[in-house]
Amino acid sequence: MAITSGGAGTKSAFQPRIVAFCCNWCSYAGADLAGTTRMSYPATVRIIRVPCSGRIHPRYVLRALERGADGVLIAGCHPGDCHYSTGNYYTRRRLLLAQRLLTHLGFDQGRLWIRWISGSEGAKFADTIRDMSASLQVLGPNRKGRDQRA
Amino acid sequence: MTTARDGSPRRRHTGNLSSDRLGALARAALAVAGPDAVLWAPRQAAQRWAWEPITSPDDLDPRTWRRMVNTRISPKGILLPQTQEVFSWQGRTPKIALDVPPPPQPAVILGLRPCDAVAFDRLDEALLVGEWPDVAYARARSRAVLVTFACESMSPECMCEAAGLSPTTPSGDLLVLPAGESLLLEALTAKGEAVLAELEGREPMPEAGSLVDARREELAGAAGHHAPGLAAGQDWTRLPPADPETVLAMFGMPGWEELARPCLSCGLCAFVCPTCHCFALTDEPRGDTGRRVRTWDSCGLTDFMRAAGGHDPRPAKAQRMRQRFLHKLVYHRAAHGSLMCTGCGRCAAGCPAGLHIATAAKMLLAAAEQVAQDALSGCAAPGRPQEDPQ
Amino acid sequence: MPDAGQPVGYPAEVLRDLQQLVRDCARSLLEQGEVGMVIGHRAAAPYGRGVPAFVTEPGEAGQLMVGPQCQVGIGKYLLDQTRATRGRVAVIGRGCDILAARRLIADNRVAPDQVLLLWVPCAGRAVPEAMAKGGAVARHCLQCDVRLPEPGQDGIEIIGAHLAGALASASLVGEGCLEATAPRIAPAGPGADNAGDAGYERWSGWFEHCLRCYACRATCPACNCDICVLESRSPQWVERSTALPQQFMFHFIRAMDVAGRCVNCGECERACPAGIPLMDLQQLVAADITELFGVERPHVPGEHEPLGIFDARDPDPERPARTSGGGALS
Amino acid sequence: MSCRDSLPVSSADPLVPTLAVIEQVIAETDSGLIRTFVIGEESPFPYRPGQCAMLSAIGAGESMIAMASTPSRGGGLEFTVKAVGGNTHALHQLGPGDQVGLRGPYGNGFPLERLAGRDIAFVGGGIGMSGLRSLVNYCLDDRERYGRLTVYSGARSPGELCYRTELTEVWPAAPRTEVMVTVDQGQPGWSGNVGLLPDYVAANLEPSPDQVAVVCGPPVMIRYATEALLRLGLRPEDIILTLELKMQCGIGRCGRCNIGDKYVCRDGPVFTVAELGRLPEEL
Repeated sequence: MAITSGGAGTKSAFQPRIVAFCCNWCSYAGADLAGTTRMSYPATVRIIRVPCSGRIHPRYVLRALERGADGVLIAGCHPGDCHYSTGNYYTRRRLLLAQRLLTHLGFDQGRLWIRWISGSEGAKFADTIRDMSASLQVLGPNRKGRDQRA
Repeated sequence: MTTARDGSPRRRHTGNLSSDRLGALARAALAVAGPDAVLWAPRQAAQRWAWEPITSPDDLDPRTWRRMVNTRISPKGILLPQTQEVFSWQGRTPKIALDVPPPPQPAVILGLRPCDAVAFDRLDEALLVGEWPDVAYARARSRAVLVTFACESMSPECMCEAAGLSPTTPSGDLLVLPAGESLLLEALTAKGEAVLAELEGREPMPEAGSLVDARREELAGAAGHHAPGLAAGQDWTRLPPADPETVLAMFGMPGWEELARPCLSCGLCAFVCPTCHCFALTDEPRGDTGRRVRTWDSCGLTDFMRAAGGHDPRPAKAQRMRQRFLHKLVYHRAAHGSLMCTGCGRCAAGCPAGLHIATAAKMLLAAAEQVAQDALSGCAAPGRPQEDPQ
Repeated sequence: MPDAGQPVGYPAEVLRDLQQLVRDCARSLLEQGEVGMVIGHRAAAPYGRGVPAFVTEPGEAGQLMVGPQCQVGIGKYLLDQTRATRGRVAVIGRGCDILAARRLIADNRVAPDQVLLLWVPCAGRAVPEAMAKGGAVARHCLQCDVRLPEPGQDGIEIIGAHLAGALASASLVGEGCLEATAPRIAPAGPGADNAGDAGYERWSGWFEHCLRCYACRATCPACNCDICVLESRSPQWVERSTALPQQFMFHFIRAMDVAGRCVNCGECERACPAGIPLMDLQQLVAADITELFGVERPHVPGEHEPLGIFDARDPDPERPARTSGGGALS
Repeated sequence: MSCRDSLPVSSADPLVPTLAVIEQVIAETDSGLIRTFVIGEESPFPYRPGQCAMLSAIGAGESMIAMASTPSRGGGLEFTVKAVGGNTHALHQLGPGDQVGLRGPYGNGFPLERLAGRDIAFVGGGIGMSGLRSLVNYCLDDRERYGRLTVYSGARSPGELCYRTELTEVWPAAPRTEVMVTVDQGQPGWSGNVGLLPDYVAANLEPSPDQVAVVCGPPVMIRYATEALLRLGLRPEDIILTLELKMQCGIGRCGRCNIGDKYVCRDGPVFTVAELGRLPEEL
C-alpha cells in the first residue's frame, strides 16, 4: 500500500491518528484500491477490517478515542449494497445515534465520520482520509475520554 | 493523667474556639500533618454533601454543617482510594522493570462524624493488624489528622446507637463539640494534642474541660430525638461472635432467602460504606507498559468469588448478602472484637431495593437468642428462622 | 406507618380507595390461584417508604400499599421471580413498573403467559429525603406520560380506572419540591451551551464521582443480560479503575446499550449514590430517536426496537439530515 | 488502636511482587494444559510444604499456586500450573529465561509436627497433587520420621496424571511407600484402576490406628473424599484438607476467600475436617 506522509504541514504539525473500521466487502477493497493505484493519503490512518459495518458496536469508537485515536472513521458499503443486504442500514441508525450521544457527552462532533465507500472507490477512500485528517488538524489532538497512558 | 485513644499517657487537653475561627483550626491541623498536606471537608454541591479538597480553609463555616447529618458517600476513600496503583511496569519479559508509586500526600479530614471516624479504627483492624499489614493504607493513615465533629442532629437512617456508638463517641484525633457560637475541642491522641498546641500558639484559648463534659451530655441526650428508624432499640453488640454454634445457627437461618429477595446484586452498600474494604487487583496493560491497580470491590457483586474455571462458592444472592451481614456483624467481631458497622446508615439510605441492615440484625439477634434459650433448656436445635423480617 | 406528611399529588381519599382496590385484587388473585405471587409495595421504616413486597399468601395482601412513598421499581423482579415461582407472577404497579415488565417481555426475558400486569394510576414518586418536608416528586415524574393507565392493551388490566381522573388533575409539584424543579440538561446541539468543552466538563464533573457500584445497571429493566459487557474481563471494555476515560466508557456503553429500550422509569437516576443525572442522557437519546427515526414514545416497548429495525429513508450521514435541529452530521 | 503507633510505613508493600526468572518448564500432561515451572536457582524465601505463593505473568494478573517443590531439597521453587484463566494461560506462554512476578510464601502449610510418626495417606486429585508432592518428597527426605506412606493419585484420564516418573518409579521404590493410581476414564493401554478417587480410597485404604489422611483436589472431590475417610473411621482431626477459593491478595486483606472469620489464604489453606466443622460451610 502506498502511503505518503499526508498534509502540507511543517515538521512540527500535528498528525492526527485515525482509526478506520472498514467493511470487508466494500470499504476495505476501496482502501486496497487506493493503495494499489498509488493514491496518496496520510500515513497516520490505521485500518481495522471488519466482516460488515454492522459488526461495529459504538463502543469501538470510544475505545479507539480512549486509546489514542484523534478521529474514527466507520466505512461500509453504500446503503442498499450491503453484502449481507441490510447490515449497513442498522449500522447507519446505530452510529448516527452514537454520534449524537458522543456530542451530548461533549465530544467534538467531527471525531466520528461515517462514510460509504465501495470497492471501486479508491479515490473516495483517499479523499476521505485526507479531508478527515485536515479537519482533525483543525480540531487538534483529542483529549476527551482519552487514557493519558495510551 | 489519663490514657489517650492511641494509648499514650497524657493530661486532658481541651480548648474553646470561636466558631468563626474554624479556619485557624484547619491551618493548625495542616501544620501538624505536614507541608504538603491536603485539607478535606464536607461541602454541599448539587443538593448533596460530599467530601472535597478545600483550598481556602478560612471560607469554611461550621454553621452550615448543622444542616448536614452526614455526607452521601463515606470519607474512607480519602485514605483508601477507590483506585490505587500498586506498581507499574515497563518492558517485556525478560526485561521487565517494576516501579512503585510515591506515597500519598498527607490528609487532614475535618468535619468527620463519629461514625465515620470510628470507621477508620475498624479499617485499622481489618487492614493493619497481624502479619502482612496493608502498607499503602498504613502510609496514608499514619500521616492523616482526623478532626471529628459531634452530631447535633440525627436522621432516621442513623443507627450508631445500635452499633454501640453515639453522636459524641470520642473518635479521631480531635473531637469538636459545636455549642452555639463555640467549638469545644478535646484532644484524643498525641496528634490531636499537637494540633491543639499548634492552635494555641496561634490563638490563645481557654481550657474547656467542664464545658466539654456538659455539652457531650447534652448532645447525647439529644440523640433520643432521632426519628424512629428500623434499628431503634436494637443492640448489635449483643450478638455473640465467638461461639461456633451460634455462628452456624445464624449462618443456617432459612430467612436469608426471603431477606435477599429484593436484592439486585449491585455493590452500592459496600461502596458507600465507611468500613467495607474488600478490594480487587487487576492489571491494566498498555503496550509494553502497564500498572496493577487495586480497586474497591463488593461481596454483593456476582463475580466477586467466581474463580477462573467457574467455581463459585456463593452463586446465589442470598449467600452473598449473608456474607456481607455476617462479616459486618459477626466475623469481624470474632477476629477483632468490634462490629464492622458503625451505624452510619448509608447502605440503608442508599439501597435501591430498600434493604436495611437492621432487618438482618433483628433476625440475627433472634437466632442468637434462640441458641441461648435452647442451651438453657438443654435441647440443641439450630436457630429457627424469623418468618417476617418486619 | 410513620407519618410522612401530606403526600404531593395524591388526595388522601383517592389514595385510600386505590390501596383498598389493590389489596382486594391481590387477595382474590391469590385465593383463586390465578397467580402464585403478587409483586407490589409494602411500607417499611424509615419514612414509611414503599419497598418491594412479594406476596404469596392471600392473607398477606393487606400489607400492599400504593402512593408516592413507593420508592422501588418492581417490574425487574419478574426476571428472578418468574423463574422461582410456581404459577404466574402478577405485578401491581405504576406505569413505569408496567413498562419495565413489558420491556422484559419484549426482550424475550420473561414469557408473557408467565405474568399478569395490573396498572395502577400514579401521581408521581416522592423523593425520600423530602418526604418529611411534605414530599417532592422525582424529576423525571414531571415528564412522565404513563401516569394514567392506558386501556385496551393485551395482558394488562387496570386497577382504579375511575380514580384516574382525580389523579390526572393532581399537581405534581408541592412545597419544598427541590428535586422536581432541578433543571434538566439541555440537548448539546451545535451552538448550545452544553456543546463541546462545557458539556464535557459537566459530564466529567459527574462521572468523577461515579463509584461504579452498578446500581444503575442493577435497577435498569433494560439491563437484563445474564452476562454484562461492563463486567467482561475478556474482552475487557471497561477496566475496574475509576479513571475518567473508564467512567466515560462505562456510561457511554450503558447509555448506548439501553438506547431505544429505555422505558424512562428513572430507576438509574434514583439509585445513583453519586447523584449523576443519568436520565438526562437517556432523555436526550430518546429525543434523538424520535427526531432521527420518527419513533414516537420510544420508551414504550413496541413490536420492534428502534435500533433493531431500519428504514431505507433514514437520515444519511453523507447527506444533509432529513430534519433540522439536531445539527448537520459530519 | 495501638496498631497505629507501629505502622509499617517504611516496609515494602506486600502486594508488590519481586521478579523471578523461570529456569525450566516441564509439560506434565499429554494435553499440555498442566506444566511445572521451576523458578530461580534457589528459593528466595524459606517455606514449608503446603504453603503457596502468588505467581504472575506481569500484565495478565496473579494466581495463588501451591509450591510443588520441597524445601528439604534446595533448588528453585516449583509450581505446577493448569491453564484455566487469563494469568495461567499467559504463564503457559513463558519459557526459560522469562520473568514472572513472585510473592510469598503465604498460608499455614501442613502441620508437619503432627504428622511425625503417623501413617499418612495422601489423596490428590488432578492438579491437587502439586501441594501433596511437596509433602510426599519432604517425608521421603526424612523417611524415618514417618510411618507407612500411601499416595492415592487420581486424574480424569491417564494422560492427565501429573508427576508420572515419581508416581511410577521414584515413590514406589522408596521404603514402606505405596502408590495407588486411578483415573476417571481409561484409555487403550491403560492397565491401572478406573474409577473415581474417593471410591478408590474407600475400597483400598485400611486405616491403621495411627492413620492420617491429607487431601487436596477440586471442591467436589474434597467433599466426597472426606465422607469416604470419615466412613473408614478416620477422626475429623486426622483428615487434613488443603482448600482453594478465589484469592487475590494472598494476605488476608482483600476479603475474598473467607470461610467464617478465617481467610483461606492466610489462615489456611490447610484445615482439618474438625476445624472446618466449626466454620460455616462455604466451599
